[in-house]
Amino acid sequence: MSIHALTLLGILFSSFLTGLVIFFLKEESHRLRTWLNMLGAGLKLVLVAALLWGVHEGKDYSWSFEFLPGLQLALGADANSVLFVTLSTVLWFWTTLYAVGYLEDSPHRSRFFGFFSLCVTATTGIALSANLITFLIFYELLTVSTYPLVVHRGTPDALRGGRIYLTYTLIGGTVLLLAVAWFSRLAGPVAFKERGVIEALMATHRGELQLLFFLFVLGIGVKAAIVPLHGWLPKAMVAPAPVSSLLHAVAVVKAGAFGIVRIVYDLYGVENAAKLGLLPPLAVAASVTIIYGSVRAVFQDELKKRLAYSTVSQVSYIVLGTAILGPLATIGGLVHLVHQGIMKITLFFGAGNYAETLGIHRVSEMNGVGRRMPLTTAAFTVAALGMIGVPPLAGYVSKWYLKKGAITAGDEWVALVLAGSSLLNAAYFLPILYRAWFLAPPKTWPREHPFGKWETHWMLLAAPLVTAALVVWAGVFAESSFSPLAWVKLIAAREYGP
Amino acid sequence: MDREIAMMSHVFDWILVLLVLALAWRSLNDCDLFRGVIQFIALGLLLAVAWLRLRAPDVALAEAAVGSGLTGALILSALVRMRQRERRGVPASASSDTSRTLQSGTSNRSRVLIGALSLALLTALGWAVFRFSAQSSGLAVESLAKLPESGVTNPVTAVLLNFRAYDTLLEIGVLLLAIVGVWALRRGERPGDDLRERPLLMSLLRLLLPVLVLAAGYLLWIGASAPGGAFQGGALLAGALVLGLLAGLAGRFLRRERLLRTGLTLGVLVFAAAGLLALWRTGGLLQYPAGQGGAWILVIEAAALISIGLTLGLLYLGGRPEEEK
Amino acid sequence: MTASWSFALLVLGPLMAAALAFVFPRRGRGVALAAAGITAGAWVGLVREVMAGGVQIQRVGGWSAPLGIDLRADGLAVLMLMVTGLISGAVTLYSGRYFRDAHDLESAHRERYFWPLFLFLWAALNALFLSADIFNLYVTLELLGFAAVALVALAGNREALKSAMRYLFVSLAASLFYLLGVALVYGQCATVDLTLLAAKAQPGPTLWVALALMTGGLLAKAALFPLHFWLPPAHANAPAPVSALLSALVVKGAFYILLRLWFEAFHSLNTPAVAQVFGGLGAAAILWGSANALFQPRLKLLVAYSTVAQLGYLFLLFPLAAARDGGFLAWSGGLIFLAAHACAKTAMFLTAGNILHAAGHDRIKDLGGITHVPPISTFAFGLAGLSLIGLPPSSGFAGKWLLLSASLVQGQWWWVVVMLVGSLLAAAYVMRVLTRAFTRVPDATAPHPIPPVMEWTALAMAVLAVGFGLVARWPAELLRVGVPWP
Amino acid sequence: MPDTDHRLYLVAGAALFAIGFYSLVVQTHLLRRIMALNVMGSGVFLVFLTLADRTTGSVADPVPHAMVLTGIVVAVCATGLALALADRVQAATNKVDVDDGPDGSQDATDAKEARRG
Amino acid sequence: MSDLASLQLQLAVGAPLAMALLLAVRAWRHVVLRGVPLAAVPALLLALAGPVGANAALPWLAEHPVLELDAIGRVFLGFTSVLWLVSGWYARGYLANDAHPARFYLFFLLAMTGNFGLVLAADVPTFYAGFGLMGLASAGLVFHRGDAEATRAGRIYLALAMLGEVLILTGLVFLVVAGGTTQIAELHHGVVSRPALLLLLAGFGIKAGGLTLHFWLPLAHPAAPVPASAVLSGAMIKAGLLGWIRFLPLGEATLPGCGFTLLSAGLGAAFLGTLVGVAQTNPKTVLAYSSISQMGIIMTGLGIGALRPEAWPVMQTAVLIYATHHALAKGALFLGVGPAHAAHTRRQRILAGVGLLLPALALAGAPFTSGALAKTGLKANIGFLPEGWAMALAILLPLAAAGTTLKMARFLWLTWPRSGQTTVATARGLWLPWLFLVAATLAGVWLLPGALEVLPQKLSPEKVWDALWPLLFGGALAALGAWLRRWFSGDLSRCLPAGDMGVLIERLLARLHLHRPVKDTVHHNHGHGLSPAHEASPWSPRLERAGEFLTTLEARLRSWPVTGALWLLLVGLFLVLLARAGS
Repeated sequence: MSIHALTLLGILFSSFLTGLVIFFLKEESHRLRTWLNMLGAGLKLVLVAALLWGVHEGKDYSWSFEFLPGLQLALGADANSVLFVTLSTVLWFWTTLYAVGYLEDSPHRSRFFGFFSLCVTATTGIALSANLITFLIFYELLTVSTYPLVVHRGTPDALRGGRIYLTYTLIGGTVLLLAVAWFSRLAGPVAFKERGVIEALMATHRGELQLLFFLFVLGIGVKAAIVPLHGWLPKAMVAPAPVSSLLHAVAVVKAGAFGIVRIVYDLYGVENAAKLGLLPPLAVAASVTIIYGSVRAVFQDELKKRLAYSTVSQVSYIVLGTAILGPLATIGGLVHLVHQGIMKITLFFGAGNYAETLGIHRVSEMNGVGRRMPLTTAAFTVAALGMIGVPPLAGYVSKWYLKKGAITAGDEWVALVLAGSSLLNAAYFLPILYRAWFLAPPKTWPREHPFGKWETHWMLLAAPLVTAALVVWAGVFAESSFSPLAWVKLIAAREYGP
Repeated sequence: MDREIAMMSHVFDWILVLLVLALAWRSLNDCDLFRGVIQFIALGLLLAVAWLRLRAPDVALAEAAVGSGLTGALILSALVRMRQRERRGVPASASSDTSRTLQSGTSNRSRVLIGALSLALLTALGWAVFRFSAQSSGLAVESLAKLPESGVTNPVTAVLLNFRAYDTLLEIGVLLLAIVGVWALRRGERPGDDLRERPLLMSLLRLLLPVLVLAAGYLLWIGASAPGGAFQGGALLAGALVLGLLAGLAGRFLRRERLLRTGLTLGVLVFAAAGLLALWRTGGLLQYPAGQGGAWILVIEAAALISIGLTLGLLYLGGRPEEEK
Repeated sequence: MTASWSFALLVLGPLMAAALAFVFPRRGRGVALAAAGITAGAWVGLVREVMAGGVQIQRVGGWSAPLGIDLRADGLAVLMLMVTGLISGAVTLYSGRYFRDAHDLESAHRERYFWPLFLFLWAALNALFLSADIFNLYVTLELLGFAAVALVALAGNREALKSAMRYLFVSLAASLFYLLGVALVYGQCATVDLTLLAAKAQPGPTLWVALALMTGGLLAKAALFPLHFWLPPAHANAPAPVSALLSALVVKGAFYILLRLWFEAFHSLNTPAVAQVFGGLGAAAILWGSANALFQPRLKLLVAYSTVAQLGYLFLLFPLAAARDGGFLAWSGGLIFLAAHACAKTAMFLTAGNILHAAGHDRIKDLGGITHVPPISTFAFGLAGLSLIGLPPSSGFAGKWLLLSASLVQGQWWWVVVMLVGSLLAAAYVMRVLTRAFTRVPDATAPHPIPPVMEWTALAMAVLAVGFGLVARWPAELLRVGVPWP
Repeated sequence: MPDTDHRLYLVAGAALFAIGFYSLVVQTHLLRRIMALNVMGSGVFLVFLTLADRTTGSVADPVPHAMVLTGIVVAVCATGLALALADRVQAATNKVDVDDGPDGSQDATDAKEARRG
Repeated sequence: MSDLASLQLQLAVGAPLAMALLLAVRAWRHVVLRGVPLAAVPALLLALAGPVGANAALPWLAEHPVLELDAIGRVFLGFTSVLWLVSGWYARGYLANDAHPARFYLFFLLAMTGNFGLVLAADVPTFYAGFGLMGLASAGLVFHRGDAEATRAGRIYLALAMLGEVLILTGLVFLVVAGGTTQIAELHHGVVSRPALLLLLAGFGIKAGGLTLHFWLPLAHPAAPVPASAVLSGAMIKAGLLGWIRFLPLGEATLPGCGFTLLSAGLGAAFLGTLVGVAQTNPKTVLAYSSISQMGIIMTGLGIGALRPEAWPVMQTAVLIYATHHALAKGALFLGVGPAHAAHTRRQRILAGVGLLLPALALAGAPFTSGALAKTGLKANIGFLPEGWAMALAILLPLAAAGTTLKMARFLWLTWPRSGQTTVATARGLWLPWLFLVAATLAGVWLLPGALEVLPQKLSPEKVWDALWPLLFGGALAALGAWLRRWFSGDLSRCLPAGDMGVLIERLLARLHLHRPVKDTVHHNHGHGLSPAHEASPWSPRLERAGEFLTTLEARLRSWPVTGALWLLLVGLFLVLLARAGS
């Protein structure tokens, strides 16, 4: 068990063990629980940093354990997984901080933080999984660990949302299980490799591989909220804010997108996928999702539902990036994986703050909220502008690369789709900003919590500000040597060869 | 000459078989349950005759004593109990009176269906049975060949307590389990009218009980060489116990609960202990040391006799002797 | 040498303990714990022997096969013994506290008679898994049946007694079917030993009828789909530890004998058509059981119907394990699934017991807000549900994965569909209960406190049901010892 | 013993088994069912002993005899347990059958009313 | 040279940005409020004295240079910085008693940063960044007043601005891909593909108020506060023009399609502006429409350049002169509205009148004014056109000039300082910046490098007549209009509302009820309190019935006859299968 394997396991188990311990903590032991949470998150952050540095230096990280004859539970850290694991760890740290502040006096917190840590373990597991079966295992673990979070409040509509979420994800999981079983029958136990593992099969099993790809996308598409399968996402908005931010920005939806990235790049290899003619339909599906998600978002009055639909469309940017052949589009897609994460999490933190401090849930109630909570709204604005793609923020960078990639690859219509969707993004974000800044606040807020000196609980405030700063950093310093974009260029270089 | 004997035995067999089948049908489908039970007991006896006809004396003995005697007694006492409860319970409205009509509760349509299917089952069995070869010695040759090593001369006892001793051990376990199950279920009540007032019957009993016990011992002893053995002895002992219960003589005995429970478990414990001892001595479970087979078997059979007798007797009681503290 | 001691202690240990528990009623729990210790020791010895020296055979009484009875321990038997040991150990711990709780005379009586009956059941199971003689299997089946019926009747309420009576009738009739089959087999082949039968059995009307009768009897005892009617009321109305034993082990005993018959003794008679019929019945059981489980008002009835459904998966073993390529894959998958189901079902029934104990009823509709009640039990139920549905990390998944790959390798894709639909339905009825855990009922009645040992045993079994999947490689190796066909 | 008699007894055994099963299924009264089970048992034992009697030697095959003896003892245990249980059932339900109505409809009503209750 | 110049470049763009950020710090706010006009000074100095060709690279941002000053940039920077300086200065006085000055100045400074950024941009991302920032920030300015009209105008402006930005970004991406580099200078080596051309035309057309894309302009400019509308109409509208100049391959390839669209759109805009502008009652709307027509005229210039690449160098100077002239004149007119309304004393009224008249005349192209200079520049190059077009343009351009004169008359009529005006607003701080701008309008154009050579031809008599007759004709039309006014009192603007096409589009959207009027109703949400866990049956009625069916079926299975039958059937089934297989 080399030091590298230990780092991998450390990353995985730091949140898992804290989660287990928290499960059995009594409800009243706040301090201990907060301490444990922070400790777990901090430890994981340190380990991920070490991993990042290690992979950068080219060290090889891997660990495997044969739990069934011929079946290995394998973890590994290639460039792709490090990107996702860094994103999820950083954002998890801030989400935990936020969640502690948010759930200040609500019941069942031990249960909540237990599942919360489990959920992140599953996400890091997905990120670090080095073969298909491990990916499937953590994929299903994610479904199970997020369900209790979605229904945390226990209200009838939370339960309905949870039920719908489960139906979608379980069916998706079953389809994925079928696909994985079938694929491993074809190609034996499959480890993710840089340019895919199916060269040998290309000649003989064309039809089968195409059908399998459809099954994979169907299975993972549920979590990546591709249009026909996205129904659960808006419904899952009944969850408390830290959960929805986790779901949308870091865990579930990202796991779906990352899954598709894995399938296209590390299982099929993007050239093989193109040869099989799989990319155009995926691109079409992603585009349909982008447009549909944005259009639906425009008409949602509930803030979190609007953000949910915006996530539906934003995640499909990543899928679109993967669906277009060429390093530029890949860079665009993958860097959007990070950017969308930090932007969306800021928006949800903001939404959470508004709900928690002022008790407002609807866009129509957000008049003059900028005056009452200037800092949160500032963060919200930065993230919203980023989402629209206003330079020099993060969103612009990824859209820029996506468009360049699309055009170099020759499908102009994708550029138009992106243009259209940026417009729609503006259509549903700018009214919010307008209301926040330009309209006068109402006399009394629905349920106002005074939080003393700061506009809201310091934890609730710190998180969005930090992530907003991240948004600006990822955008402005995109070209510098140490930024998500730089790392993604490294990935693209490895994927597409010298 | 032997041709007439063969013809006579052939007729006898036919008569016996027809009687058995008629009794079986009538006992189960007779409209009056009491008459059915009586016919059931008669069926048991006729079967004992059939076992004799098929050269199985040991089994005939057991069948007569246990198969029809004890089972018949059990069912009769159960019938009486049920009728009393019915009369005490809901008068005549809901529950169907066991004695009156043959209200079997299943519609005719399904009766015909089941009848047809049973016939089909019968034909299938017939088809299979007809294919059997007339002569087949089965394991007779091996068992007779190994009889001398078994320590007993009666082949059935040899099989029961040596060759397939493991079966018998488990079977005695079943016996103990049955009595434990019955005690878990019910509290046994003493049989109703106390026979003590009837001097004639009591004097008969006082004479009969010692003879029965003696006969049981004899059967145990003779089992090693001739038809008999623990089960048959046990059955007699049970008969004695039942008579004792009926006569109300066994009251004192029933109150000594710890003794009763030890008696019941004696068979299993001794047999298992013997098995382990044999394993320790010879390295094989229930493998009696060479030459001592007979003695070991006798010890085991004695313990089994007591347990079987007590168990079968107390089964008649139908429940725990009396309220525990 | 130690193998024969293991054989002896595995059977006689619990048997003698049962007798002692009957003689000394008040010290039943102690005797049971001692028996558990002895059995565990014996099992470890046996496993070491089997792993080292392959199939162990013990000629009881020193007589060789046709005349005497052989006890045999191959991979399959050892795995079944392990499962029995684990479940019985957990039930011993659980029942120690379960019966002591109520202080009235009735429950004291129940506790006194629970221990002997339970130890008889354990002895019967051990004897059944070790025996290689079909008549001896009859005796063990009877021992098992009587103990199970008596335990079900122990609950004492109206429903329990009626279901116990019905169970007794079915059990006795099934045993007689089986015995008639044994008689015909003995008449034809003059031996009742499994290994010898494998050599002697040639196709012929007698053996066909005999095998049909035996299979009919055993299917009734294993409660496969059309003949499952007695199981749900019996398992639902019995006391919680008893239902766990019944669902996890007793019904598996009959299935084990069917495996021995069809894959060892009469494998020459086994044909693809027959295997497909078994698979068909299994599939019907899965769908029928799960569908019914969705609409059951009571939690224990739901879990009982789930047993009917999950048994269906085991019978998928017949069509899949018979084939040459991927056969062993299905064989090990099916049996790992059997073990996973046993652990998961035990956890579920023990949790149901806890919930019944705490909430006073187990009507699913009114179980709202059970989080105030036993959080650990809810968590255990959730974990067990995970394994039942077959979600990845759990052992249920490992079993299903092997069955899935086997059916894909052999191209029998319809079993894949059945299995996946079954998992989804399982998810539906498990979630039906779990969502109750999250409903927030404002006026949840104060829960009756549950003794911790009862909760922790349920959780331990649930964790085993999930964790077992991670070490599934070892049982797969174990099953390779003495696998019925090359 | 000419083999015709064996076939006669074998068929008789099969007939007993069939009659027993028929009555077990058709009759609803608990005692009748218990007797039906005993009759089925006797049928099996008849088949067993007839097969044992086909030996050429003077003594029949002792192994089936032992098996039948065990069978008889098990049968009587079964009867004892069944009768005790039947008595408890009658005490609890005041009925002498466990069929709950002609075609088991009783249970359906139980289930429905339970679901509504 | 390089680091000083690059410092100047960075300062030009950085200064307004730094001040905008400082605004956020409450302590520094009042300092910034006073120093707003200074933000434009570095840019003005750079424009006047900056060395051409200087470039600045921000290492941490990107390797290649980000900002660069070239000839075109200098001209644009010139008038833009002047306008921003004057407006900033004017705004200090204008917003003395405004409710949210800090918010206005924040957007004002951000828009200024964006504007300078896009003018000085050396590579495409910076250009687009500046363009985007300016677009959004200026929307803030439009929204500033906050009343219903400002909100409506702001929303439309924002929608169009976003559409423009998106089109431009896509177009730019095409260019970058074709050109292989993001440096604007080297962009034109590759041929510009059709979609890119279309996108750029439409994108910048929106900003520059192209024919069918102009309807946001007459709504937005008047709705914004005066200094903002001055900058909007003067400087920001020119960004579209700069975009065309930078990115269209004018002078390198003949672009027939593009050329003709520009020509026809330009002329159409000119006449539409006049037609609708005259009917308006709000003076700022009239000015807005005059901007549309002026930009139309400039577009014709670009059209000529696109059709005749060889004519482009000359045309370019003419266009630049015209743009500068229009920016300054329009700015002056917009700023003049304030003082004109607030003129009390007679002296003030005369001053205001003269102040308004001079830029109006210049705009109308009166001889010896910058307008005349610009117009002659344009007319001189008509010769390059194919004959049909040359003829048409020769007639239409003077008519357009006449139209402008008509609009100027209308504007002066509406804003002429009448005696007895009692307005509360004391235009104390407004006069000086306004007058400075008027002076710049008169003198400024002549400072442009190419302007002086044109001067000699100006003085010949026929040139003077050419410039004069459209003026007279326009004046005659104005007199006729004023005379008719007495009989015909209806308000024309009702049938020709401001924002013409925009109104049509709004009605269309309303019918599709896509465009929800802003609802301010506050719904009280039921909060996430404990709604009673009413236990609706978890199953839909259909499933309930299925449940019933299943239970009855299960119960029937439970009966003995059925079980017995099934049992025997099962045994029979296995027997048959075994037999069939065995035989």
